[in-house]
Amino acid sequence: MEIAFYIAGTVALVATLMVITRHNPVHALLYLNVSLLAHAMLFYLLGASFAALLEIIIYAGAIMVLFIFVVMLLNLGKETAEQERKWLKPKVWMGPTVLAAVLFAEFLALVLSSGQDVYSPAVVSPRELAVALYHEYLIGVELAAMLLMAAVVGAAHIGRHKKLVLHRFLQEEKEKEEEKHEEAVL
Amino acid sequence: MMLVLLITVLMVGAVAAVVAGEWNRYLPRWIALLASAAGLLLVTLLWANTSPHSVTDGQWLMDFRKEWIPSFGITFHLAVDGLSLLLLALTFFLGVLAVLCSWDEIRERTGFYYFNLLWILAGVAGVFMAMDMFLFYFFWEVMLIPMYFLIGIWGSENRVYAAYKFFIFTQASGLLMFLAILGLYFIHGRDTGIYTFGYFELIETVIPFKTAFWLMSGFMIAFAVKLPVFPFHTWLPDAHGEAPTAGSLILAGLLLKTGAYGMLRFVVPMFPEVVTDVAVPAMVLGVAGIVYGAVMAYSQTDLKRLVAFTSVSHMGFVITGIFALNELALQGVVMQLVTHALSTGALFLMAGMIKERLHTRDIGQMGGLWGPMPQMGTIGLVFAMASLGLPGLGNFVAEFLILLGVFQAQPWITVAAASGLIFSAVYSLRIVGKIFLGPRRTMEAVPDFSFREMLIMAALTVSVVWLGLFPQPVINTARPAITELIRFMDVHSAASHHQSYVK
Amino acid sequence: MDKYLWLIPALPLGGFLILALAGKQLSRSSVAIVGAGSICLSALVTFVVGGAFLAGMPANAVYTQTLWTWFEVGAFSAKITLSLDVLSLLFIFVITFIGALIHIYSTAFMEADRDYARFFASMNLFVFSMLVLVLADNLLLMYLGWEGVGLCSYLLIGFWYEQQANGNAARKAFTVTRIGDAAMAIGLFMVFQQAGTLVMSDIGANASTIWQPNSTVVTVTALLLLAGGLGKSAQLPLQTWLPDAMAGPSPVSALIHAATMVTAGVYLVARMHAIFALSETARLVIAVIGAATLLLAGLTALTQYDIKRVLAYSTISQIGYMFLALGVGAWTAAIFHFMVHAFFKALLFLAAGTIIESLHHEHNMFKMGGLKDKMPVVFWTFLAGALSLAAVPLISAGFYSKDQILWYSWTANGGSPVLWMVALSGALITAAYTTRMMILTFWGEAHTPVGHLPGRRITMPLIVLAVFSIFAGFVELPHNFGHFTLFSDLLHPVLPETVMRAEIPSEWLFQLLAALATLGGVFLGYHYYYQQPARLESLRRNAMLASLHRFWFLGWGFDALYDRLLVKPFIFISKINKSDVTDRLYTGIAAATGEMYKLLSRTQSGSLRWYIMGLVVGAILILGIQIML
Amino acid sequence: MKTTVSAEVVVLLAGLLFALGIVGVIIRKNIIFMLLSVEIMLNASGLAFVAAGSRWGQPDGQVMFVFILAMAAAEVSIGLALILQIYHQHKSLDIDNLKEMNG
Repeated sequence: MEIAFYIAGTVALVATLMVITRHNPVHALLYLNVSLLAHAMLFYLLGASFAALLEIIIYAGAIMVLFIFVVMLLNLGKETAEQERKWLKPKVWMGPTVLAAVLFAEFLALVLSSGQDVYSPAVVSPRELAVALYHEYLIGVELAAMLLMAAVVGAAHIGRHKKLVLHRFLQEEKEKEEEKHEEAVL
Repeated sequence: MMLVLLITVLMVGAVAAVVAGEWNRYLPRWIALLASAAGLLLVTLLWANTSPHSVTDGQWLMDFRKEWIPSFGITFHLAVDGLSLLLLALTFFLGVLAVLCSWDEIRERTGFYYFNLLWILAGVAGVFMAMDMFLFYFFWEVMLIPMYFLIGIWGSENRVYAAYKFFIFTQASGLLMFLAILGLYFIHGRDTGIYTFGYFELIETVIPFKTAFWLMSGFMIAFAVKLPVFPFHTWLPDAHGEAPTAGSLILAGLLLKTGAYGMLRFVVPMFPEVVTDVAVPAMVLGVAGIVYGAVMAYSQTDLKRLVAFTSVSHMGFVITGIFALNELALQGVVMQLVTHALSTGALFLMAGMIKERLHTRDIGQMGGLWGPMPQMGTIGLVFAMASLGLPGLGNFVAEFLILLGVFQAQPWITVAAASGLIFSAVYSLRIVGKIFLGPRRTMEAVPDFSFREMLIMAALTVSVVWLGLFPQPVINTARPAITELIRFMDVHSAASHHQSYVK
Repeated sequence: MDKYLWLIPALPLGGFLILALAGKQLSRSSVAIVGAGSICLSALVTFVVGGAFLAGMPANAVYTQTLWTWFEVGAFSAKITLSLDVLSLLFIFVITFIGALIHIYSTAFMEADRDYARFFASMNLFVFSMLVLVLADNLLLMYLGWEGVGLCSYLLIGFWYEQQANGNAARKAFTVTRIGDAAMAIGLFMVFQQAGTLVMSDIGANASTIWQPNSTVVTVTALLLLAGGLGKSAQLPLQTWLPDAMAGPSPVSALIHAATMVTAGVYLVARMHAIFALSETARLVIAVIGAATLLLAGLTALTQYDIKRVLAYSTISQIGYMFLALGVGAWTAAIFHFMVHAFFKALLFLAAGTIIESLHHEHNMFKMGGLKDKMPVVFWTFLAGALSLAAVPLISAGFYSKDQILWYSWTANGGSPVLWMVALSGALITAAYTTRMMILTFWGEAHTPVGHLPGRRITMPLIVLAVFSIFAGFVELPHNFGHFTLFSDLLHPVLPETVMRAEIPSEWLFQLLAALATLGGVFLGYHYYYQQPARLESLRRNAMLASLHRFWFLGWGFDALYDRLLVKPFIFISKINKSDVTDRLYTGIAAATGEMYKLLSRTQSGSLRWYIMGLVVGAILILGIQIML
Repeated sequence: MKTTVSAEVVVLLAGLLFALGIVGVIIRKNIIFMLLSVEIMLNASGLAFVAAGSRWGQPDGQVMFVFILAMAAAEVSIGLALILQIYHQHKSLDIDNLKEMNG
């Protein structure tokens, strides 16, 4: 079944490559979804069936939906794509790509310097996972819960529609400007 | 318990002053006067109870010890010997004068002002008594922040710059000292297994020479900045020049003395070998300070900066004397600490009084003030003469003993230091000449001393004359501490000789 | 009676304290009574104590009185101890007696002054300090008096402080003497290091065991002590302050800058003669300095216009004689000349002060003249002083003292013909400028009208001093006639006999030559200033002589030299560095920090992608390091 | 269905994905794309964790993945909210326009 692993890996890679090269946000999102599904496949093949499940439900399902909502909400379509096309010139992406390649090369060197290690992945059942989560990592879970709570509250707060909020210094300046403007009008 | 009381009376007074300041502008100064006077009374009692005979038989007069943070070996350990006692007496004496001289000068935020003033005094008193390195460092920092406020809030035009400069110099050097304290702590802990900040344990630590050199440098830099020794002196003129009168008085009279005290109490006994090794360079720095400070003083036109540079010059004598490492010089150093506080303090007070009258510190705009103010002229002359070391006034005894002691250690350095006698005459007479002699420059009405000012100056004058003619009580009080120090040094140098012989 | 010794300095001190603390409240007459009375009482006590001391001379010829221990540290101990022996008795006699006369004079002289009380307070403090100086039993207490008189000299030179020049003169006097004092302080340290004590009698008694004769150490010690004396006594090269010190009131010049303080150097050398006796080099230096000073100052006096400056230079010159005597080992001769000089020079200053006061503060001698008949008392007393100064043979005290010095400058062990030649020409010059001064002031036409005439409180001291100026010389007569040695016999318990050379020429010849020199000098002055003034004019026209005159007039250019060499560079260095060059180091560090902040803050561009780039580069570096390792 | 994989391959795959994510973050101007690339990087590290967990047969790898997931959720929700606000205030999602926090 190694072949399935390589296929899933290739899919993940290709999809990811597409994500970062698309101009249209929606296309990119869809590719990302593909990539995530490929990840789920990889997880499954590595014996982490529960992780695969979470990947599909939460990542590919919930989080991506959030993205799509935002894209729709902001009405990002052709204009954005146009802008991105203008931007994505070889001159722009060449440098970072080389840099990332160097980083990867170093990583490669490091990984390959340790000897070959072929193994067959052990299946870790959800039960074991649950025991670990709620036993050793209980505090981590609690903290994660708090984090999510904070995220919900924060998102709700930030996402509220409100007037332009300025720092008080800037505000004073602005008031002055307004006054000037009023005077000019008068 | 008495020792704790000395600090608490100031701290309680400080808090009471800031609280009372919320209701009434005039209440804080009375509270401050009461607190500092109570402290002075306590010290006098302490001194009176230790008659000269009891002083001679042991170094330590009083001791208070309580666990503070036992897990790190930190104790709340206060102790007093003759040296500390003298400096404590000086602290409270100048404290009372500082309150008195701020009486009318400070009109804004009086509560907070007197809080800072008393807090500094508490810090200084703590520094003179602490026998635990951690506690010492604690008090060392306690002095710092209120002084920063004192300069930064109630100073004159350029106060913020001066306050920052003061703060950064002292803080940076203080951190070096803290590193050295920690180094000592860990070395002692590693060697003996007992982790403690206690002074009496740490001075027994045997440290390899190279490490000892670096640790001593940490201490030395902190104390040298405070003293100040020649290349580290540049914060002083700014801080002195910009601080309010009481601030200058306390800076010159007390804060500088903590540096010298630190050297005598910590540097010399803890690193005897290194100290003997670096004695000559240190003395050369001291002489450089004497000459440089005097030359700088001559060129200044701002009266307070001028006096500040004379402090640099006088403190050069102190460092030279400390590193001469003999009884004569060390006794001279103790005398110099006391008398310099009085004479320079008086000159700062006078600068403040003149500023109140003429609204300037520029000596170019003074002149001929003897006519309208003969009393101030006379007193000013007395302290200018004290500053140039006229026999019969306290400073002479100090400088003479220092030079005499240094001569026994390093004759050529004495010759160079004696040039300070000439330079000090040059700048002191310039002060007198520019302020009191010559034609009048301003036609403003300048009233002579008020009763309060007369009281302050009379107290200082009497003290400085008394010290000049009857210095023996001071010398006797400091003697046990000094002889003990000398004995300690002798034992150590003998031991190290022995060591090298064995090698 | 000896136990009242402490009263002698205590009385002036009491006077000072009363006047300093309550001077403003006292009336003028009570100020005068306190001020002059304290000194007169002190003089009285001196007579009584001195008489008792001489009558019942103790075995060791010293009476000491310890008042309290000043300070004591380890091996060092300084006590406030007064010690009376013949030498100090002579000094305190001169100080209190002449001091009392001058104080009486001052009560009238300073009557119109605003700061009457301040004047007497300073004068009393001076007398106190001077008494401490000579009565001190150890060098440190002496140093106290030494600096104390310096302070009083400063205060009194700058007495009229509103004129800038007076303040500057005062400062100069203090600073220049302070240079000597600093050297003397080092000398004190050396003495203590070698002798282990500063008590003078102990040092004197043990000197020969402490020091090797003619060793470097003893020479250096002696020279350092001498430096202090040179400063106070205005000898070469520290003589420049004394002429300027004439800015003070005339009684001050009489008391401090003629009779007492300026001879402190003589006292010091005489007192420490045990050390100086051990070093031939030091004695030679003293003799040479004395000889050079007497010649140089005499020539300068010849050219001055200001009557007080003439007297000032003549003081320097006469003290030069004393130093010459000390240098050749004629200890008693120096002290003898000191005493005589104190009388006649105080007299001359007081008389000059009276003249100046009467002529409405006219100092220039060329604007005086014709006062012979208008001020007879002043004339006759001034004449008595002048005779003594010029050392007119037989009838003046100055002759006996100066002749002795001339004689010893050849014949004493340290003497030499060269020194004698210099001293002899000095005598000629002295007589010449004295005659010049007399003629210009008292003969000729009156250039300035005379104001008020002096009262009795002024004339009485003048007359007393005039009597002493004439007759004080008879306490010691030369060996060849009279051979009356009361004075030196009196001093011999303290000061050693003068050691003479093996072969000495006849003393008569010397006296004749000395008398001829004096008379020659008088004739020169008489010739050029009275008989043939036109010849003087022709001399003036000679360019070389005129420039020489200018050079002498300016005190041989010492002031200018020191100004260029020491004062100007010092002021230059100090002004140029007013804002403290070491501060640059710290402001430099601060500025460098600021620059670094600016540099680093540029990386904070706000561009998120830039930051991520930084992250990646960082990661590459870290991994790279890992690979390398 | 026993699979055998070589540990290096999995880790390299994760590294490659991570590098792609970095490239994405750096080269894109649009904040949404950047956020997407961050998700890629998170996933890549998740993959590494899971692989490591399976290599040793221990649940810790998956536990970490769960935590990453939680964090990603939180981050995305806040991030998207911020994007909304930024768009409202600046009418643009160009990251280069948002340089107000420069030193």
